[in-house]
Amino acid sequence: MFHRILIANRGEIALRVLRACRQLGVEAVVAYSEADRDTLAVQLADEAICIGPADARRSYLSAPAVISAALVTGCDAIHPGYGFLSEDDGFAEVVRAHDLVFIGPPSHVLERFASKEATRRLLAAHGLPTIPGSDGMLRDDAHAIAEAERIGYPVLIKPSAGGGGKGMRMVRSQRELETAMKLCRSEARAAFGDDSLYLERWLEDNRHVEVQIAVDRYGSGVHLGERDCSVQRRHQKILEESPTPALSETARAELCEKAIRAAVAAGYENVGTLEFLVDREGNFYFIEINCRIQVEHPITEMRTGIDLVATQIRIAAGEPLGFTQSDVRQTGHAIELRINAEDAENDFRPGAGVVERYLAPGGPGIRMDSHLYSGYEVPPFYDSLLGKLIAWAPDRATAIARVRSALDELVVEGIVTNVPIHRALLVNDAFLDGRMTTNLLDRVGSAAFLAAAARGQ
Amino acid sequence: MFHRILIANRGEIALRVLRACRQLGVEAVVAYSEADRDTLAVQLADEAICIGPADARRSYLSAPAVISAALVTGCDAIHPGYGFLSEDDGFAEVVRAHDLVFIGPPSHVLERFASKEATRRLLAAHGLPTIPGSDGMLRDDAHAIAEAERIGYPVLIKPSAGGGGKGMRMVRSQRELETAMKLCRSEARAAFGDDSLYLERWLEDNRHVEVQIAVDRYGSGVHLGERDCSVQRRHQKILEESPTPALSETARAELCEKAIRAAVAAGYENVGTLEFLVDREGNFYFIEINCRIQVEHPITEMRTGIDLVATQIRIAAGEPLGFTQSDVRQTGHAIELRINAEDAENDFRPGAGVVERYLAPGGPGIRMDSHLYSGYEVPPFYDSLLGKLIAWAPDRATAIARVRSALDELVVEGIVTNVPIHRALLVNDAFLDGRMTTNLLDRVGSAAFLAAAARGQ
Amino acid sequence: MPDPASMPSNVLRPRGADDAAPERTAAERDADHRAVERLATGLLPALIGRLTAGGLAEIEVREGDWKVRLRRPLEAVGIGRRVTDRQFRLPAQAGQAHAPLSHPTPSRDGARQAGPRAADPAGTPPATSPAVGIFRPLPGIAGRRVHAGDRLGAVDVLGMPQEVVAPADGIVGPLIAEAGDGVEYGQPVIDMRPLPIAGEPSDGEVA
Amino acid sequence: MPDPASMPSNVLRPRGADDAAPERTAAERDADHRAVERLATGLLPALIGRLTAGGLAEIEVREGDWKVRLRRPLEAVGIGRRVTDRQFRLPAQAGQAHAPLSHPTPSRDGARQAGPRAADPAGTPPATSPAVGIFRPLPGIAGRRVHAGDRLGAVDVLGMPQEVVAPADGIVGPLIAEAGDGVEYGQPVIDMRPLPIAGEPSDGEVA
Repeated sequence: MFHRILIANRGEIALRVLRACRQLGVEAVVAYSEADRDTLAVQLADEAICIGPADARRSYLSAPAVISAALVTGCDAIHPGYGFLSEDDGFAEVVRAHDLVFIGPPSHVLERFASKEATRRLLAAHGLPTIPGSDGMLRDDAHAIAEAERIGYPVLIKPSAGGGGKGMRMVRSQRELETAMKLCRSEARAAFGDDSLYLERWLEDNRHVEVQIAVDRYGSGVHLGERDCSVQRRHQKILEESPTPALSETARAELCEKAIRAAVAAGYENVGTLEFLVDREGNFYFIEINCRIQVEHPITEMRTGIDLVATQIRIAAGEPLGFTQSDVRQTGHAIELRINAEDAENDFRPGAGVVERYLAPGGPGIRMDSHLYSGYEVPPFYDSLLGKLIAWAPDRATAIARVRSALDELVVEGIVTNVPIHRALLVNDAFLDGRMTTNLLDRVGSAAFLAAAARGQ
Repeated sequence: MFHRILIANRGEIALRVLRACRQLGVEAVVAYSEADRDTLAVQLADEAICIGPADARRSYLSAPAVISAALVTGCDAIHPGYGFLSEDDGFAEVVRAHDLVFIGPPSHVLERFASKEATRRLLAAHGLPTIPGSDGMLRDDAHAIAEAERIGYPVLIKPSAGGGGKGMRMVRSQRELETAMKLCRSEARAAFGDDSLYLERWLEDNRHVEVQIAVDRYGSGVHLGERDCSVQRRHQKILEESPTPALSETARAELCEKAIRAAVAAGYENVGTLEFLVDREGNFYFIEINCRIQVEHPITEMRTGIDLVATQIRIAAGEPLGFTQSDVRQTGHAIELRINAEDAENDFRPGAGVVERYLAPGGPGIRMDSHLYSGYEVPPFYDSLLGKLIAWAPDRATAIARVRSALDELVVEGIVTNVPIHRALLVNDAFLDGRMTTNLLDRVGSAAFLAAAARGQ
Repeated sequence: MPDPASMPSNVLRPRGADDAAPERTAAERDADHRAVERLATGLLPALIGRLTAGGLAEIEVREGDWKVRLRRPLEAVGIGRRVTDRQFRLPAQAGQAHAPLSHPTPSRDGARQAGPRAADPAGTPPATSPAVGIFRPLPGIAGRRVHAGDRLGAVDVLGMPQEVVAPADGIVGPLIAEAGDGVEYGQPVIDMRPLPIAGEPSDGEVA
Repeated sequence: MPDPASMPSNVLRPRGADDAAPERTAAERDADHRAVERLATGLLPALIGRLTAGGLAEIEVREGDWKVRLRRPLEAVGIGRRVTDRQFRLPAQAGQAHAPLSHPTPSRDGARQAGPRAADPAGTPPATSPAVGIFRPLPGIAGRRVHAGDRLGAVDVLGMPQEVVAPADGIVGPLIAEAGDGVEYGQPVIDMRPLPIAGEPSDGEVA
């Protein structure tokens, strides 16, 4: 095991990693930017070191600053948290070159999974279904029609180059396809100077379901169940739960088993997450792998009793996993609400300022992961996550009741938060019935969503 | 289920009951004394009603005030918490007479278990071992010698009348017995005017182990495992853990099964706790039953995932338990530290005053049940419990590491707490080895205990 | 303008006066005095300008070891949002409708001398409920001239009447609670008005 | 006495000036102005008396919607007990060795104009570390007369030297950090002394 770990992150995850270090009996040094001098992790750390100004490019994103801080403070490993340098294979390699351990997948593993496209092909080769698409680029209309027929309507026409929706169309029939092909080609040519197109199956009302895995250096891997992150606003997750209400127990088991088998076969190492889209029929399609600890990891911890951050550190230290799939027991239901400093009633504009009063909720099954305290000043330079309110209960209905009650207890004064959207969610029929899809909140519109909840109450 | 529950208690347990009400979808009215106007439960309640002055005899202990408050606020049930009126069969009966439900055992059950002596005989008749003693009063020296032989030395000579240690002697041999009998008779005669004596086996270095049970109105009962409460200071529990390190898994199972069988047979109803002394050889002896929710209930909740307060309310509402013994799963290890407003370095003098700053610890497996907040004024009129720091982990060593780390995070400023004694405990060899007995802390002396920990660190 | 010397109930948290505080020397007191005076004479005018210019909620200035902070309640400024709809009460907040917690002064006879409005120096304190129960005022009590301790009604606690008495000599004002209302301990139930001042007819027993 | 108008870095948390705050009328501003003036002229003298008499840590007075609070840091008064041995730092506490968080002013060239001691109006700010790494001062630098921006040494970051420069014209004082020490970003590493005042020999370039 390591003697001293540098935590190269901030906010709630810095505190989370610090807690894992404490439990493992490892000293924790917190690397912080000038804007984070007063944060809780800095105050609780065995040592704290300022690595640069508020600008993340010169502090949390600066590989030299982070590595130099680890050397100056005598650390033997670096925990990157999430975001920032956490999935940067170049950084992981430089860390290794300085005889330090990067807590996460080794650089060659990060490199292998760095390209989404290559990762999809790699994991498809190891048995994971991906979103069906045309066999390469569309040669002509006849080829397009044949491929669309094979994939099944509706299909999405996508340009090979670029992005941003240009040259992209969803079509529901051969007639629509024939019309759209011309438009898409000209749009793509105009926008990217390249009019090659391909097809992908259009997933209507999909859900985002992800599988948590842990694989040690010796190729022993387990899955720790899945998480449903379908409640999103503009592709940002705001509420996660486990198990997913979208799949039967059998389907969940199949998904998780396929995921861990493919990941181990593809040579993944350490803690990671495989993300899937699930369509209305319950088919799942692999989209990408996250080679880091995720924001929503606590709901998995609540259901399995396994400390994922400690596991991550132990694996990086070369320890064997120490348990097998049959040792992993998942019980009950867990929900996480992301509490953000943003104004749900004003287009989720992010906020900053002094938290005049903070009081965390408590009681059975409640966990609040947050770096807030009364008097803490939220700096305006980073993401808006203030903390995560997590509830566990034997069943989903009780978990919802608990998290709702806990939300009523939460006090964050002086700063605008997204609590209203959570209140609205927790009385929303689509959510209560487990029918949330990734596009629902944006389709309805947050304002309409909040208003509907206000009327319904 | 009830519509509205009056919570007739204060501090952390009022908040705990409030949380259970919320989860069950029941409205909660908090009855408070003038000194508790600013407490967290009052602020979070659906309604709060002042029932009298700070003096508990005129508020929390006043049956008319509590019942009148329930009637005035339209409640249909009363939760008494622990202490105060929680085990008062007379109160439970008056509650019933006003067409309200007492949340706890019905008055006739409370009455049946009101006398400790009668309860011991009753539960002994249903198979629970009690501390072996002489067959009635000692007729003469010959009778005493014969009985002592049968019980086994060392034995305790006890006077039939009175208490306070007068006329009481522990003897280790027949010679000591013969000498002590005369002294005890004359002491007892002098003190109580009654020189009848009896014998009881002397339990050296005993441990306090208790079994949590829940029995519904229809006679279905389960045990929820045991708790070890051997860490005591002057008969006050200060740290509890589960499972007990004193017994093997087989012995624990036997203890718990005997306890629930006897309690059901004796007609117990609702949530309750059977207390035992366990001697060095692992023999256990029933001493009493607590007909209420206990301070240390959260460690059982952490290990079983069962909400004991919600269960208590459901049983009182006439619901069947809804699960059987085989549904109850106990996992991992849980520890609770009682955080008291008392000065460990000054003979545990209780304190009061304003909590200038409060910050609860958090992270995986951590639960802090406390009514504190920054700025809260702890009134001087009641017990010194500020909150309970509870940690769960897959094993005892990790639970100890977690609770120690959480203790480092806890901030209670402006008021002196017993945190130093907990710090000392958590590095003490007897505790770490699971060898704490109920007399250990007093025998060593708290001051010496604190000093030893300071030297050892 | 209120006289500062007569405002004890508005001065909150005079902490540090407990016996744990070290003795202070005359020199230290002098230094403090000078620091605070600088704040008062030098900084306050500047602060006033700043605060009134921008509709600010709060401003804080430091001078050596001292801080001065001026603030308006958040609601008055319209900023600061709360997570819950509920009012989160600060402990022992000035102007709150109850007696200070540190000095509960219930009298033994079931009435309270220091009722919730006792802090209001202008009026006579109202009669308060001696218990939690159902309020039963004496019929036609309003308007009567009474002495401290006179019975004005009762609060019914499970059938046992607890007397509501006049907290002081005065004239019984209008009922605050209605007959038959559920009332809590210490709740003002009957308003009281002062006796007519000297020169008006008196029953001779009023001092 | 410091000029209030020139103390922006000491005035913290001027909140409410964001565009969410409603427009305020002249009448509202006037009412605020009057309230604050009452505080300044009426209450402050009384407060000074109270505070200096008893060694108090904090005192607060309300006037209408306004509150004024005077407080000293707890450490200075010697009350308040903590559960942990660690020092729990208040955010942006006066006298703490760092620049105010709300106004981080690192300059692009790797040095910082507003170093940790920049707030001390009496002295010249020390030279600070531009990065986290190993401190390498120029040999024999102490005692030299330098201009703002002159190189005084470097901080070695994984083999890449980052310049430590003089924050202002002055004379290089003693080293605060030792050669070879690990230093953090913004840490004062070399003391600076002011140039001799007028009348003493000057190199003619100092304004």
